[in-house]
Amino acid sequence: MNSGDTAFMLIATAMVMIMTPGLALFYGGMVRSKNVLSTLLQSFICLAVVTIIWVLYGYSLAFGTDVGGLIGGLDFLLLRGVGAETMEGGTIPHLVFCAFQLMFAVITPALITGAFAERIKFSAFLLFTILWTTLVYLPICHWVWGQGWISSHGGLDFAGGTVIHINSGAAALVAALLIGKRKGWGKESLHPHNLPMTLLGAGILWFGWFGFNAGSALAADGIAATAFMTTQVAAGCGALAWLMAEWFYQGRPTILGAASGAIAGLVAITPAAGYVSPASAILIGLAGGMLCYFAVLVKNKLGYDDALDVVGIHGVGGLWGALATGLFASLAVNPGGADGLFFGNAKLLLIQAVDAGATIVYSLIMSFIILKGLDLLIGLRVDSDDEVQGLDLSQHSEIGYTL
Amino acid sequence: MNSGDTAFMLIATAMVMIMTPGLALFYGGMVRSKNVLSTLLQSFICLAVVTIIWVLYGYSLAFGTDVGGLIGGLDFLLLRGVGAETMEGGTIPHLVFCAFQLMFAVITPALITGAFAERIKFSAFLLFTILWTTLVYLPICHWVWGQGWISSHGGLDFAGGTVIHINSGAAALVAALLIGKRKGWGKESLHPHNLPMTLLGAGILWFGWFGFNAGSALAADGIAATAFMTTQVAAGCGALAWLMAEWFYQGRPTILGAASGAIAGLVAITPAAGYVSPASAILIGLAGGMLCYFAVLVKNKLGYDDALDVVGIHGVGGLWGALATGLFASLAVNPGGADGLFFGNAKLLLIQAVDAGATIVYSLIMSFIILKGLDLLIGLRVDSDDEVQGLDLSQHSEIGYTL
Amino acid sequence: MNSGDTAFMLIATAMVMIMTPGLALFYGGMVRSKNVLSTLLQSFICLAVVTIIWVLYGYSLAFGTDVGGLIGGLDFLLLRGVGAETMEGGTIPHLVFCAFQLMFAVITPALITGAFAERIKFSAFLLFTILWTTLVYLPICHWVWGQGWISSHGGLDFAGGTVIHINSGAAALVAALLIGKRKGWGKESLHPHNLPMTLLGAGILWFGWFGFNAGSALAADGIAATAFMTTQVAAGCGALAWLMAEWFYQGRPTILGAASGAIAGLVAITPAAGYVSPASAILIGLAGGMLCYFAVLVKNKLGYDDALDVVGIHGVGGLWGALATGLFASLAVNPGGADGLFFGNAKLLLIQAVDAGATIVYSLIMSFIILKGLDLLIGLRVDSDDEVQGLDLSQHSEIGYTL
Amino acid sequence: MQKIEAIIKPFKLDAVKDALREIGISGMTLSEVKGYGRQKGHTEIYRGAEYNVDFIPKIKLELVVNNSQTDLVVETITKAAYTGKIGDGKIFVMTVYEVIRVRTGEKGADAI
Amino acid sequence: MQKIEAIIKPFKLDAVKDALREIGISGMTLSEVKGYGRQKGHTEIYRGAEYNVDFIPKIKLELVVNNSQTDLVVETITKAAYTGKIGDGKIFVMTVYEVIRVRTGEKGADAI
Amino acid sequence: MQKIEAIIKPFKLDAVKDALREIGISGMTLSEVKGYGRQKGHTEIYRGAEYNVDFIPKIKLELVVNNSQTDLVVETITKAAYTGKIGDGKIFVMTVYEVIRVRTGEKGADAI
Ligand SMILES: Nc1ncnc2c1ncn2[C@@H]1O[C@H](COP(=O)(O)OP(=O)(O)O)[C@@H](O)[C@H]1O
Ligand SMILES: Nc1ncnc2c1ncn2[C@@H]1O[C@H](COP(=O)(O)OP(=O)(O)O)[C@@H](O)[C@H]1O
Ligand SMILES: Nc1ncnc2c1ncn2[C@@H]1O[C@H](COP(=O)(O)OP(=O)(O)O)[C@@H](O)[C@H]1O
Repeated sequence: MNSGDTAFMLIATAMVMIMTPGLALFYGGMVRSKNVLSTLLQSFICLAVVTIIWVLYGYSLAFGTDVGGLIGGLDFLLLRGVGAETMEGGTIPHLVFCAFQLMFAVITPALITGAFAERIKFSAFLLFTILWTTLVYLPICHWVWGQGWISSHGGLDFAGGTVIHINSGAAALVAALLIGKRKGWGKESLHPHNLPMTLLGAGILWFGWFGFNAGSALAADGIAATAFMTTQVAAGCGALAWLMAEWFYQGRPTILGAASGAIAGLVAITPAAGYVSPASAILIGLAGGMLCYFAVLVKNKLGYDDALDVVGIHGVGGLWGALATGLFASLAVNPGGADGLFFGNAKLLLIQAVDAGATIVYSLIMSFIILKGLDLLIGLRVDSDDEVQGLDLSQHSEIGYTL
Repeated sequence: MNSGDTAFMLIATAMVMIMTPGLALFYGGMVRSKNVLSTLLQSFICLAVVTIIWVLYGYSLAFGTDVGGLIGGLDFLLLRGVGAETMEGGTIPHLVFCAFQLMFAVITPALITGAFAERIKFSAFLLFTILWTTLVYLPICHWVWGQGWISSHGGLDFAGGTVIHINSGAAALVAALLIGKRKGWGKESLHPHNLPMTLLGAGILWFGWFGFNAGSALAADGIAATAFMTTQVAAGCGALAWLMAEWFYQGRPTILGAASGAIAGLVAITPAAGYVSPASAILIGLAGGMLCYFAVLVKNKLGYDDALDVVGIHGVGGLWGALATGLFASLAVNPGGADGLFFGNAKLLLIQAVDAGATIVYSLIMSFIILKGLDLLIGLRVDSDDEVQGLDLSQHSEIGYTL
Repeated sequence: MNSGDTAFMLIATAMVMIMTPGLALFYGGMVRSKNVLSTLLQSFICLAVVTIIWVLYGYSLAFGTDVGGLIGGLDFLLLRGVGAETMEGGTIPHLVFCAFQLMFAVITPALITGAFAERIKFSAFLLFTILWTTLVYLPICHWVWGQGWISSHGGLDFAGGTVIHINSGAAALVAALLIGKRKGWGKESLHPHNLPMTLLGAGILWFGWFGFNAGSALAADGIAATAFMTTQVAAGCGALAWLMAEWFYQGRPTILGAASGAIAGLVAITPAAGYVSPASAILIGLAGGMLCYFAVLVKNKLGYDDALDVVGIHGVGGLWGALATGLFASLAVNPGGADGLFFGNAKLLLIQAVDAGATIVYSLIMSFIILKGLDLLIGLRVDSDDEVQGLDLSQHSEIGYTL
Repeated sequence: MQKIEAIIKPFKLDAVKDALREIGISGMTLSEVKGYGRQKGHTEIYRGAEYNVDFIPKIKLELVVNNSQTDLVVETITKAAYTGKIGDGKIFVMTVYEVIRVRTGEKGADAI
Repeated sequence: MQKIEAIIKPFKLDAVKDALREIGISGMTLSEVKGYGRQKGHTEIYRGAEYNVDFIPKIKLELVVNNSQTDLVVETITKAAYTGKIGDGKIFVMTVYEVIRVRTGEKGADAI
Repeated sequence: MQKIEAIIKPFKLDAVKDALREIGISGMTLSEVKGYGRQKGHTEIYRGAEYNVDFIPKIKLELVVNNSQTDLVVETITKAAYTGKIGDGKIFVMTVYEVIRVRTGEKGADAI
């Protein structure tokens, strides 16, 4: 066991954990004040629900002995055999790896909540989270990181662009379409009730993302250093790109734009973080910020109500990141990676596209089945009066503020 | 010196430090808006007052050479001899241990402030904090962690269930009874003014608690890994248990319930964190969340005004944790610990009960003496007009918000 | 490479990063609600702008091969040659050092924003930040830390008292004088709109400052431990000193005072952190809190409108810290440092004064040139109607809250 | 001249404003108020304690108009604010003796 | 019909509401206002600067009632809002010409 | 007695309050309102979508005075609130039949 690596991974895990409350704030500030608590809770409770799933069977299905390239075995049920001793071939306790991966599993369904914010029933949301984590997240996580079929054919996903961002973006698209637009969409203003809260959330996410990306090196080494720097660079470039784009196209640079752009940049660099140089990260970040800005504009045109832009930021940003990894990855940066198109290897781009495509298709279909099923069984959406009153009172009998 | 362990403990110490501002927010969101600043300040200023005490004489009384099993000697006054060199038998600089322990001393009196929130004089609060830290915290800390009488008879308290939670819970009970109910209690609504702030506080506390519990291993090793994972599991289970209990009994799952349950789970796992398996942590967390939920309900029946439920959460949760350690501790998990009742050793449970009992009795009595004395000398409570106006204006000439 | 040191520095870097969002909140809570977003954004966007500068040419100008003691060479443009391998003579990857230093460069211009808050044009602010970072920060950073003329003559600046605090304080003075008072100054109340936000910011700053100061040891060792403890002590003492001073002079201890005092204490200890004992840190912190309190009072008398007291806290606190290092530094604490006046070496005090003086003069002059130039070219200040409406709407078409 | 005060449901504000604009009403003042009446309030739950909140968020519109317009305005608001459920609100009509426009000093009907 | 406007201390709201309910008043509208009068404001301190704030938080109640009820309502509020200290507030009585209930279109006394 | 309601620009509040104090007016109540009129609102932008906000923050002052004071008060407010730009606001004057001071039970002019 290496105490430096272990120290790093323990703290990195805590940093990824606080991303979920950070996300709660990021999203919470963007809804109307009558829905702030429900939005916060939908992220926060993932810390409870997914943790329990993970201990019971989640880690096992994701990282247990591979079964046909599709799913993990039952060897780690209740974390049996996952202990304080070092992992095979690693330098950190097995439990640290398990905890680190848990935090990824927690935040992924939390990301989706942005799509159906302000109108979903809490009961339906809870069941969705349980089913989606089990039937969508765990298999895809196994494919990519748990010796599943994707892991073995050479695709690169440093910190989860596919498993987390593309995956949640695809699910979000289905969710937004199935649950329908918020009442008042296009008529009333549905604008953010507390942008300082959103900025605080963005700050916490940015901070935690260092644990997410650099931590994905699983060691306090040079790869972690590279991932750390590229993360910072892409976040900054994403923020600036979005800000400048809206300054140019709409005449005003906004704070929500800067915060959204930072997240877009962070999403985009996620799969590439440990494989590209800081100079490449500039381009990945700038393009990430710009692409997501346009993706959000397009949504307003297309007219589906992805309330907090999960598709536009995580879906599109994640997809760009996956492909960008196929462009900018370089063996000079990380000998354990591969060269991308710009370094003479066109094949990587293809693999990246296939992996992303497979994830999208699987996630779209399974998310549709789960959400449709729940809608028929118990209904996804609160009734109209409850929506007008707000989810905080109608679902939780609480109000956010009494100032 | 081990740089990995030192790295881990330095960061863990910073993480415990930020728990106090986190607690400030957790509490601050729960009071009425006219008292938000006073509540925030009562936690925040502990970072100042207790730090100074600690350097002057606190660390010495807690960790100086033992005097009769009751208190430490004066060898470390002004931190003389506490330097950059490695501690005997340890792997980290002595000053790191000293700083880590300081953060525990800071948060303990801050926890108590929830009991007398919205009605205590700032001057009385300051004096109470100084006296209580000196006369209650330092001795008990010495007993348990500084070679005092409890440390030597085999009780287990991994990260401070007794010293911190049971202790502050007992003091809170005395404080709530002595200072009396808030004006308007049972008539007006005294509900939280800013639940997003409370959730943010809970998120920060959860994050910091990894430093608190895993850091109590004093090394970046397998025990820290175990403590980390059990912490996460118990927090999640506590949150879910409380949420489900109120959904069942009151028809609504609330966000304050989820946050409170997470804290209850964290409190419960604190003494057990490095001694039990993640599977046991599920039970400890679930029971912790449930027990604390009922303890809070009972308070509403009994009619004392422990404003922010320090007794119900820290007292009851801490007691449950101490006993649970006696049930679930296992040598298989931590060879440096002991087996609990469920692993064939009934004696541990008895020791745990005795230690908890001693702490409760000492804390109750001394807290009563201090608070009664202060009440007679300068009065604990602001006058009625000041209470109506709010402590922020009457004690601090400031207001929280001008939105 | 040392994995413990690397782990420590990676996390410390992330902690310094989150100081900038923390500063955003600290400042954001102090302005009127119509300017909260513009204030937040001015800090936040430094994370973008300065990061890009840093990668393009900033790191190179600061840390490239020295040219005449004044500036670094162009060897590290686009971070060429700054990679995952260990730095010469160090124990961490070169990129980690580069990232750590980047975070310092980010927060310095963000500090200045407090001086011209609530009235600067966003475009003027952006250009100022780019020019000031390039023409003021990078040279001074090179002088002190990059083998420039100050670095070689024996001055001590552990974590940036000169480079960051004195420097930004001097620039802030120029900015406040050049841009003029806020409309309504002295007539309307310009008081803080959200003090809980300010306290949260202070908490995050305090937390991050451990990365800032202890991280400046560049290793997880005893020096880091010393810096950690002195940081905590000075912060606590600063908070208490300011609180007590205003209690004594104005009859009320305030929360803004406690938060401001903590920052004052942190600023004061910054240059001294790894060179002085915790006992000395008590005096540095107490005096820091008191001096800054009086500096702010004096500002109210002198009548320039340094809106959020950058001069009073960072300028005065930083100057005090630089001189205090000349008083309290001790070879017994850090053999790599020097003895100060109180340990028999008067010369150090002189050197400290000279270094501080040079920084002040250079920063005053260059900041004046940049700001005056921008004022003539595009105007620094929004027009009067926009100022009345608030910068959030007039500059960004957004509002902070809809509660 | 008369002052019309209308207490309406908040989510009807846009509809009412648009309807008024269509009949040429271009001046009004609104405030956030809380109403108490036949419409039931709600229950809040905090740490196991339940609070009944009787007061319900409403919007109050104030419009000063010429007497000749009153009936049309009242009718317009009544229609636009209508949902048919309890709590749709009330309209009150009062006399105003004088109206002054600050900017010009105009008085009476000209100032509206 | 008459409109009664009462400016009261915020912490007296529950007492006033309960007293009104007892005499059968079941409709009213309240808003948060700031009052200026004999009652002294307070001083705020920020970074060493002191601000005097003259305006004091108050609650404004508005009730439209039949003329016959006015005296009783005024008396009830006066009693329930009373503390005897400066700043207890004021009650103003005005005439209302018409009342309309949005939900039913009812007018006059029926609509109250 | 008469009630004067003045809708003014928020940043003019201090000037108006001081002017009123100078002519001996020592009682008033204010509230935050939103106005709609000739003055243009503003545009907000969120994630690329633009919202037009018509309502503009205003302060509403309410003062009950003796009839003899009305003209002076109106004039004083008109002057102090004046900027000459659109949106300076309106003043409305209404009759009040009765005023009661809660603390003393005084009525009429004595209670103002
Ligand atoms: N007598 C009254 N005086 C003042 N406001 C009233 C009065 N009666 C009702 N209101 C206002 O009208 C709103 C709607 O009244 P309510 O009785 O709930 O329903 P409805 O309008 O359908 O009769 C109340 O919330 C309150 O704000
Ligand atoms: N002439 C007035 N017009 C409108 N409101 C008034 C007037 N005088 C007083 N008020 C309101 O009544 C409140 C109480 O008045 P104040 O003079 O402080 O005490 P008291 O009611 O005991 O005489 C004030 O805060 C203000 O809101
Ligand atoms: N007819 C009206 N009834 C009630 N309030 C009005 C009326 N007309 C204007 N107001 C109020 O007066 C404010 C100023 O009016 P506006 O037409 O913008 O400018 P001006 O006062 O210069 O004519 C509005 O924002 C609104 O609050």
